[in-house]
Amino acid sequence: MKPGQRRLMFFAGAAGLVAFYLWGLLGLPGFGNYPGPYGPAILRVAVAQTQATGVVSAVNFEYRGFDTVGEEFILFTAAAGTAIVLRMLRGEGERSPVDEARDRDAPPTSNAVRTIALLFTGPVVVVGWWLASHAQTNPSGGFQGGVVLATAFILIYLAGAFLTFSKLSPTDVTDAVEAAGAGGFAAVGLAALFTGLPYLYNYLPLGQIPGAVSSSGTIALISFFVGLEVAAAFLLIVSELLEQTLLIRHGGR
Amino acid sequence: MDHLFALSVAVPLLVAAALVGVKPLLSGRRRMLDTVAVLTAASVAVMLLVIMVQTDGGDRVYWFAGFRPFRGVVIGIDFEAGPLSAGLAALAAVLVTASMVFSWRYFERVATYYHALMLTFLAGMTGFCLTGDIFDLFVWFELMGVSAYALTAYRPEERGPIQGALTFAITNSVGAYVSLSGIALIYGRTGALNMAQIGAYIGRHPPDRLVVVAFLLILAGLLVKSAIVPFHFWLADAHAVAPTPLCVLFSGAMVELGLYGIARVYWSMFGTALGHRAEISHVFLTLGVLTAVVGALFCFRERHIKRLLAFSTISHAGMFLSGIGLLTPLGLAGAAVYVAGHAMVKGALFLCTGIVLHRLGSVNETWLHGRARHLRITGVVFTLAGLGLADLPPFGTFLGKGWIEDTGSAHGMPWLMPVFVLCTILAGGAVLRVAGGVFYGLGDPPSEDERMARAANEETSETDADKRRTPLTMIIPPTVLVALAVAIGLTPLGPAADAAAVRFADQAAYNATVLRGAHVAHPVAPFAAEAAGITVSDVVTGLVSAAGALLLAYLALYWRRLPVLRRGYEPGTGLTTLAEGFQSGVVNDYVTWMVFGLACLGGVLALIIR
Amino acid sequence: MQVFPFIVVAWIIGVGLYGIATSRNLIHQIVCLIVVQSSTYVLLLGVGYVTGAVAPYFYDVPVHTPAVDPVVQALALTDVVVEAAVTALLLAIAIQAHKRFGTLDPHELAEFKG
Amino acid sequence: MTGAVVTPYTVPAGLMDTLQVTVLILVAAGATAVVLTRRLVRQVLVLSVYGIMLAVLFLTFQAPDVTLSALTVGAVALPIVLLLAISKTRKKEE
Repeated sequence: MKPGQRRLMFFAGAAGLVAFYLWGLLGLPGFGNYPGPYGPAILRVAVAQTQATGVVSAVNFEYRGFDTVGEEFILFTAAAGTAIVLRMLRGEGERSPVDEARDRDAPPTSNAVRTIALLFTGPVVVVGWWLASHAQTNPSGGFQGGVVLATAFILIYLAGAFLTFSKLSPTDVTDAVEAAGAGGFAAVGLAALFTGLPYLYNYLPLGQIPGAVSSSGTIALISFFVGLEVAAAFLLIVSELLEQTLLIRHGGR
Repeated sequence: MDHLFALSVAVPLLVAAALVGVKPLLSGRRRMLDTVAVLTAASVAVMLLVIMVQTDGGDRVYWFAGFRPFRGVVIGIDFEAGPLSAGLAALAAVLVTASMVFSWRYFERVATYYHALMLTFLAGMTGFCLTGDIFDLFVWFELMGVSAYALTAYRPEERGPIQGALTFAITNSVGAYVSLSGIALIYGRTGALNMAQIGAYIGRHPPDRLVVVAFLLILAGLLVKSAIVPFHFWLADAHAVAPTPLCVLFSGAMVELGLYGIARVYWSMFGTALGHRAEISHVFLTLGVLTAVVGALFCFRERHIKRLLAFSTISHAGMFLSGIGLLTPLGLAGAAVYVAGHAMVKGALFLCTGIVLHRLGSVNETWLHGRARHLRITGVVFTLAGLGLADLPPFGTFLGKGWIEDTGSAHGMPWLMPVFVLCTILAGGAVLRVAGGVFYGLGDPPSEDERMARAANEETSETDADKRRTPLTMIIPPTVLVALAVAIGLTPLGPAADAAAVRFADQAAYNATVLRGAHVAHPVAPFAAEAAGITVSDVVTGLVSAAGALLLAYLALYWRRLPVLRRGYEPGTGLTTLAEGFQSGVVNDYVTWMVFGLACLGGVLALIIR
Repeated sequence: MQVFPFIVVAWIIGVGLYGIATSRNLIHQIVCLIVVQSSTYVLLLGVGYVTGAVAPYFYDVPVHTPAVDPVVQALALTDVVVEAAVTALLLAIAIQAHKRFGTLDPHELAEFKG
Repeated sequence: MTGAVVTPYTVPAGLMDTLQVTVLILVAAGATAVVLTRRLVRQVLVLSVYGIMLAVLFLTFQAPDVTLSALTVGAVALPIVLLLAISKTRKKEE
């Protein structure tokens, strides 16, 4: 198709599709009138059943925990896929066909950036850790915590050279952590089967006080594994991308 | 044990994680890696087959974390398995096993990631088949998708894969997000994600615009995945470039899973609510027949063997959709058996193509003409599978197609049979033309099409093993698959398949099973079970298709030597320019077609149900 | 106000699809895909909203205070992860494409169709 | 629980409506801006701003959890990955 034809066809189709979609959307109960019954049913039982005051985490890691297993493995697969696609395979020569960054040197990082980045690293680790370990109480959880933790490593990268970064996150170790995170989640669920309980059954003691850090049984444990998996997966993706960038830069010298 | 439900997904996932986790220990221990992965896939296949047999007497439900529904309100996630869903998942697991055995010697330098991704792909397919929750369906759909995109882009040292992986990933992602919008829409109305609960809720009210819109939007992703015209463009690009063992899974299982999703969504959720059975059936049939014809025509003009097989898959997907779209149990049973038979023969064809690629380094039909004579066993297997694709009895394919045609005739659509026979002849003829030309050197090589030749020659060998012989691990899987295709045709599947289909199509029974834990062995179906057996007409149409395909292959190979045809034009040239226009390879075009197709379908559905 | 959020949802998905259909650069196209997906978050959270209700956290409010639907929030969280994963993988493929063919234009890439 | 419990602080309905409408308009405009920005680096910055707007919208939708994710992913993680990808594919002319 020529761009003109395509544009015409797209506008005809999109006008129809958006109109059709809107037609359906207007059949929803108005905004702010969520009818239930799923949400109210969960809200009624969640705190009592799980001792977790963060109901979203309870849904994510318990009621719909199996979704989250799939979700973690989507991330796991994406990290592995990124590695597969970007990793140098045999036959891919030292020279890539398009070495467009040949005459461009990486700008040196200024000392100010280094210092600031290093100063931030500590607090960022603390925040990430706090988020990953408070899924059951506050709006937080392994996912957000994991991303924040991974950011800490990127700050280290900003502060120093790639060398430091790759020393801190050798791919094999990152892989292992990622696998431990994703696999650990699946295994926590599996452990229930050995006692005849259904997959992902919350078999740990729930604690007495709703909202305490030690409450909620497997929810907190799963959140921890998710934090591991997310941090490692994100780190893996970033380091694969960095490796590509850096290899080109070094090749240009 | 019902825990098999959870294990069939959790085990491949855990093994995938473990393989990546201990990656450094496995470097240089390729055989161990292969063994673990093959055993895992095979054990999943066994588990699913057990589930399939166990559910023969009635569907079973598994509640994750033990959250059972309370007064019809579901707060957890369930797996619901019947013979059809478990059977399809088992089929996928068998194909994964076969293609992993095949890659034993095929890829010499694959790393751990290849095995891990194959296992997550398998887990995604299993979860997709078994789940009873619409959002969970989306999650496994995405896991399947992400694994498949990565595996398609697996050989980045070559030119092709990247482009095919990109069109594949972008079109399928757009489809998935449109589906998710549909899920959110239906959730906003019903406040439920469990398919049975949604079906029960919307079934109590007359259909309105929201239900219609949600139905089409949810179908969008599934239509893209199952390569229905005009959402099919990505499939040929992706197949042409994906590693051959993966093509087996794409053609044999992934496309069919999309169709299964359509059937599941229709019968578990929207069937009762939408009503208008005849009109909706017509919409499905129109799409199905259009897809079957377009796929068959494109298949015949193709010279790149993997693309040729991919277009044949599109044609078959159209026939499967027609079977489902008849909206009767026998049509569904026919589609199910047809899917199983097709998966076996198509898998065998792809694997044989892989052997040719391994030994001769090309998939260009013209170049290969007569050059594969020494691959005797491969030639025999390929030819047999080609005959199976042309629906020769007793391959399982003739049975399934026969039932679909019988149902069509019984419901006032006798034209379905000739159309199907024609499509089968075109696709089967193309494959048999390849078989005769490449493996036996019959007739003249087809004329060179410049673009096709360029594309096909770029497909250099994927392997680096010793090319002088075909390893046993490469020839056994296709042979076994062809044998299984015959076994499907010879087993008296009729009553069991029909009973399973009747249960699948009975929304009331599904609701009772999931929401009230009822054990429904013999539901009061809205349909009477139709007699499913091997009729004379099934055998005759099968024979006619196969004979027609052979004749067409003969004509295609010898047409230059036949006085009558000599002055005729090259078969299929008229299509070439048209095809170039449609199959442009530009992802923007494909997405535009999707939007346009959805708008048209939306218009039609809106007119039907107002 | 009853329907305004949903009109915005339809607008976002339409704009995102427009971007994908007209884009001449893969990375731009991938970002447009992110926009398409962002419409689903807005829709999910929009359908689960309850006027005047609190967030579903009972750390410092009594347990039976009316709250908005926690389920859609869990779904949106899953959705965010899926988005991040798919985007990363697509970018990796796009980088490879650029490395092989020296272009990110879908039209030029189509020339290299397998 | 006794009377000592603090009643949850709620924003008056009219104010909440106004806030939500404003943010929704900003989000719609943001999405449009992301799509129409054809220069890559600038587009990533716009995307980052769009991520922040979405986060604010989710806050007004009473979804603090999703807000946090939208911030970490939409405004930080994705832009980082995108910028890396762009720097990898940057053409020479810059």
